Amino acid sequence: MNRINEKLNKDGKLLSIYFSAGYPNLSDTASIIQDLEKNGVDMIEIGLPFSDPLADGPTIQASSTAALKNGMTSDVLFNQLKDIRKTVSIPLIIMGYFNPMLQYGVEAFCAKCKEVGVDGLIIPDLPVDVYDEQYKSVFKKHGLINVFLITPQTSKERIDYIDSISEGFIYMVSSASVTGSGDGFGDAQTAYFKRISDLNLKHPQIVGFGIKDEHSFKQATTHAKGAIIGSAFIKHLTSHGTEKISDFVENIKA
Amino acid sequence: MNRINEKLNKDGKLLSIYFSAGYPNLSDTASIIQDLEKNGVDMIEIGLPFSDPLADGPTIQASSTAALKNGMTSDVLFNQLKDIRKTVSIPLIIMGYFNPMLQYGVEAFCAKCKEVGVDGLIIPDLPVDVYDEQYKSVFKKHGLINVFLITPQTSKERIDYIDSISEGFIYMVSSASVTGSGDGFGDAQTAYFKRISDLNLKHPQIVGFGIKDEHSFKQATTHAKGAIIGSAFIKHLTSHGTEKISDFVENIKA
Amino acid sequence: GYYGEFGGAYIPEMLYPNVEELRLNYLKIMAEPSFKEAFDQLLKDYVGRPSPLYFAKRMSAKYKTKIYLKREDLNHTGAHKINNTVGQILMAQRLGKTRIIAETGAGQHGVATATVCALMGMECIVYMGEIDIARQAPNVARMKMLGAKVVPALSGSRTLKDATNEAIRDWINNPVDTHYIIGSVVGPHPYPDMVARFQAIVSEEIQWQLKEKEGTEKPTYVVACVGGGSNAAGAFYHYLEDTDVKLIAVEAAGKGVDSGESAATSILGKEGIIHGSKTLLMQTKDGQITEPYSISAGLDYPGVGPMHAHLYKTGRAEFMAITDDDAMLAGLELSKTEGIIPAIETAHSLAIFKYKTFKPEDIVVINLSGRGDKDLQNYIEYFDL
Amino acid sequence: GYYGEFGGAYIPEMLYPNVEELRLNYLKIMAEPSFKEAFDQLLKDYVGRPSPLYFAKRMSAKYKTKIYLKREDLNHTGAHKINNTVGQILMAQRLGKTRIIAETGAGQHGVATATVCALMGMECIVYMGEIDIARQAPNVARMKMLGAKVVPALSGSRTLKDATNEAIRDWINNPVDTHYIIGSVVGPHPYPDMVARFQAIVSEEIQWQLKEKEGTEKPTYVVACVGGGSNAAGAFYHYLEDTDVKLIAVEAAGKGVDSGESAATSILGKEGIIHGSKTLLMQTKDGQITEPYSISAGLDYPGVGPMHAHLYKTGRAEFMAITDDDAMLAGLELSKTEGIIPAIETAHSLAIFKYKTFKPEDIVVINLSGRGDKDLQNYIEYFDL
Repeated sequence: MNRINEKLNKDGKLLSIYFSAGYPNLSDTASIIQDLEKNGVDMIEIGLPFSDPLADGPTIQASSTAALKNGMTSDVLFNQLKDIRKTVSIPLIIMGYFNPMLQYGVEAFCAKCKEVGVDGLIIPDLPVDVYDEQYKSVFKKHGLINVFLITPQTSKERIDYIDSISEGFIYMVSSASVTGSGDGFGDAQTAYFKRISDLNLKHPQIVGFGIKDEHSFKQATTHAKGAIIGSAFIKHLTSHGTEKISDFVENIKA
Repeated sequence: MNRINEKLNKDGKLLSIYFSAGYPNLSDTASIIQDLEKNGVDMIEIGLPFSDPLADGPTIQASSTAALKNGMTSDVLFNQLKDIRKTVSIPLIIMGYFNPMLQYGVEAFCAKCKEVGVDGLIIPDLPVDVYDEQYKSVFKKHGLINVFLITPQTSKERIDYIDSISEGFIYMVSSASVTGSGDGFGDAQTAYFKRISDLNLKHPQIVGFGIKDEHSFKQATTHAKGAIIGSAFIKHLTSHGTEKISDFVENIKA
Repeated sequence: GYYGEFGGAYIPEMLYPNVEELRLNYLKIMAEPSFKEAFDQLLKDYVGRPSPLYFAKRMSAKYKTKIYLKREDLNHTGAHKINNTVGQILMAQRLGKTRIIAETGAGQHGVATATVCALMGMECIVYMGEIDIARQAPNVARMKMLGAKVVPALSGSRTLKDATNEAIRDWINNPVDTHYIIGSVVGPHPYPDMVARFQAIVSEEIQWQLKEKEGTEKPTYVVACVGGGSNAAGAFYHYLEDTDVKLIAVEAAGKGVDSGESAATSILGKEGIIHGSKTLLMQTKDGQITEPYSISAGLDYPGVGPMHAHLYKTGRAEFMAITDDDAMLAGLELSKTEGIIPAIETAHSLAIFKYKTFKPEDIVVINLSGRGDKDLQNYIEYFDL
Repeated sequence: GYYGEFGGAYIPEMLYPNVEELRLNYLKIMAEPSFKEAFDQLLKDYVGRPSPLYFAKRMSAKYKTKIYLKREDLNHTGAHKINNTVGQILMAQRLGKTRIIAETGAGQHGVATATVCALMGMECIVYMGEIDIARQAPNVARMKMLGAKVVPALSGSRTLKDATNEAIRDWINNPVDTHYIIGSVVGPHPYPDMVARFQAIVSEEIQWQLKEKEGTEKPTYVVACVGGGSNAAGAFYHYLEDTDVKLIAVEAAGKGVDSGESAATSILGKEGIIHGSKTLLMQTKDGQITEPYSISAGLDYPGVGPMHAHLYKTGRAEFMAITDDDAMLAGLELSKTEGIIPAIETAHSLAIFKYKTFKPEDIVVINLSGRGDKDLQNYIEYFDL
């Protein structure tokens, strides 16, 4: 069983953390992953940086740009992850845009993921129908779970379609907005979390976008299985470097 | 008999000088006229300055502009000339553009000319046919001779018309060019002087434009009754002031 | 050659052969089928005519009347000026001329002249005041791109009036091979009439375009700004005799008609002679021509065409004077309301709605004589954009 | 939504409802008689269509072939861009949108968008790279005159690509009330198809205009420059299936195709995803999109529309790459030879005569996509005018 599914099957709410691979320093990737697990994080999205991350906000884009400048590439990332499974057991997901994967070769990319122990992918600009038609078999062959997004504007019909094709969790975008914006969740968003929860989908939902502290994490996970924090963690890295990751995680899980 | 006709009836070639009234200093007008006569000049064109002298070259325009800045107006000029006939007996002609005369009132302007003893007018932008139809009687009433221009491009037919309407001399423009340009006369111009001379017109011709020294004066007057010097005299005034007018005239008549 | 008491050809004898040659030939040449064909073809394929007659929906709603804009701004080079230069370059060819001169103030007529000279492969010299050359650098560059020689006028106030003087001097010096393309309905006869005839295409099109849209050839009003007056001459032309159609000519009041800094020639001018024509002009009591002022470089001419002097004197057209400030605001208003940035000249015409109320059923045709790209720097500075 | 292997809609789920709404409705709306009528009316009365098909006599003589110029430079706002923005603003109205966003590089599409928003009284936000804002001050001023809000893109290289990213982010954040007016045949399906259909008026007109002039609807060649590719899409559209008509797409070689400073996307690009579409794009071997270079701000886009990627891949169109220097000289040549100062984008198309010889009986139609007024500063500096 894929580590993602194992984790989803357990009781309790899941805290997932996103960061850009190669940020703040090129060689920080593995140690950040290790520290996150050590501090009780349940799952990690490793951002593969891209020059034109159109679904990201300024914070993540800035960390991506810095990571690229540091020399991050798909090859460098796979090399940094090649021994990761010697020390880390929580699910690892690579989150990135499709073009770098396409250039690497989708099959080769998936094979590499499997080889280093990555469990899944989140590719914001690979639409579900294209995946369905062209890439599903490759992902399956390498045991990779592809994670799809839904938003408050996603229709019931499309949610069902996404649920049907999903194998891990559904990435529930808290609001139709790029990452890092917003300021806690309002009634509209919590109503949306509940509406989706009430659909009793086959796959659990993990909320992303807009979670930055204990309060918003609790709001997000009232109806969902977990939540992903990205921008807030990047900001923490920018301000405090890689030394005080424990402080950040403790503040969320307090 | 008008002083102009008297002068034209005499033997010998005539030297006529043009200058801008009120240049170099506002009050120089009368003394320049007196000096010119004293030094043997036969006739004088007194330039009434205009803001937009489109038939003049840069030298005369500059002296016009300076004269205007000095305060020259039609009224000022008539005032400066009011006693001129006490000391000066050669023909005096006012040369100027039509608009200032029009604003003064053509009738009033002509009356003033007669009053101060001006003998004729040269108005480059008053066409001969407009004069013929509208203003001839006013000029005649005040005993003023209006002088018309011909150029190398003027047709025989038009020369005859101009000759028929003229009462003094014909102002023969040496070349179709604004005043002050050119550098002595070439074959085309001397041929033109001869061609006009050979027409045996009723009225004598005086050449203007391009005469600046003894040589060009002689060229011009080989076939014509006289010549007018403008720009060269203005340049002399600009360089030497009003003190050495005798030098200038002597150089021409040498 | 006269419009009532105005017009004529008050020119030095040196210009007589040139002007006479033109006077004797222009109507004959314009009537030649081959000329008409060439002119029409160039207006269509090169200039981009017909220019649309555009119903300005939002402006109309705002001012509760029917406002149509005659889109001369869409012509090649961006204004009505090209209609005339296309006509004159064909005229010059048929007169056997090989060298073209022109004067320009803001540079629009210079560009339009340089354009047709490039088109025909003819030598082109444009006189432009030294001060205007510095102020209108983009249009100077356009003329140079087009292969024209731009000669600075260094005399007098070194602006349009002086550039005109220099062009006339050039013509005097080059009486045989050179045609002088005057840019407006000014100068000695036959220029005002010839230029008006070349610009008459504007009202000719308004007639059939309005017929298509409103079922009548006759607007209630035709409105145009007046510097020298060529765009107004074109817009008024076919309505001059038809007093059912009211004509409004809009002049530049600069900082106010009575401010001493104005170009409201008809209102402030007196009868006189400028550049070969008897007309209304701004002058001192001694008959010296004064330098006018307007924020619009295309309207600050001290004279006005003799046709317009006559329209003013007879009352056939209503003359309004619009200040810099009103014009700039009207330019901004049209930009925001209809998505059309007008030339500042044209913006004067658009400002009349502040002062004049029209009936809902009135059809008000405004000649949108030029686009505002050339004026952007002015707009930027004025509105601090 | 594909041209061969290119195209598609590689968009984040957040954009799915917006893009899907558009995809489901655009063909239906475009087919509505009331839409067609409104579109045609605005193209005629507001944009000034048809744009002339002008026989360039002196250029033709020089290059010993028949050269026609399709005069999109005469459109309102000075380029073909307005055809598309007029279409899209009508589309947005029918989709019930009240807020318009757009990206712009040199500012031409921004101006065309701000223009139609002013026309319709709709809110308009234009994203523009911070560097481009500084470089293209006049177009920024035009947009502000027109009432648009110009928002600087501060991320990445702070040029067109980043402005596009910002516009997409805005759309993600405003999925309900906002329509995104993309300026070229790029972006996720249905944009490339929709924009091409709005621009197709160009070749539709070429067909009947050429029929009038040459008795055939078919030129031997149609030539257009390609940045994103909208003007080429419009000029090629009705000839795509007709292989009698040869198509030439001209890309910007910048300082030379192999200089490392180029925007010859088709030649240098590899298949990939940019701004929602699978196409050819300039990228590192790791799939990071690289910053292209061209002296022409309208051609330095790292991708190309999927239609053009397909035309390149299949060989249906010949692709040529023209350097900065060749383009600038060709721009000057057209200015001096025909009196038309072209946009530097367009000048690339005109430079092909240096490298390609045509037969005397060939009919070569060049899409004169825009006028050069916006590029004057560049021309001035390049030629030291």
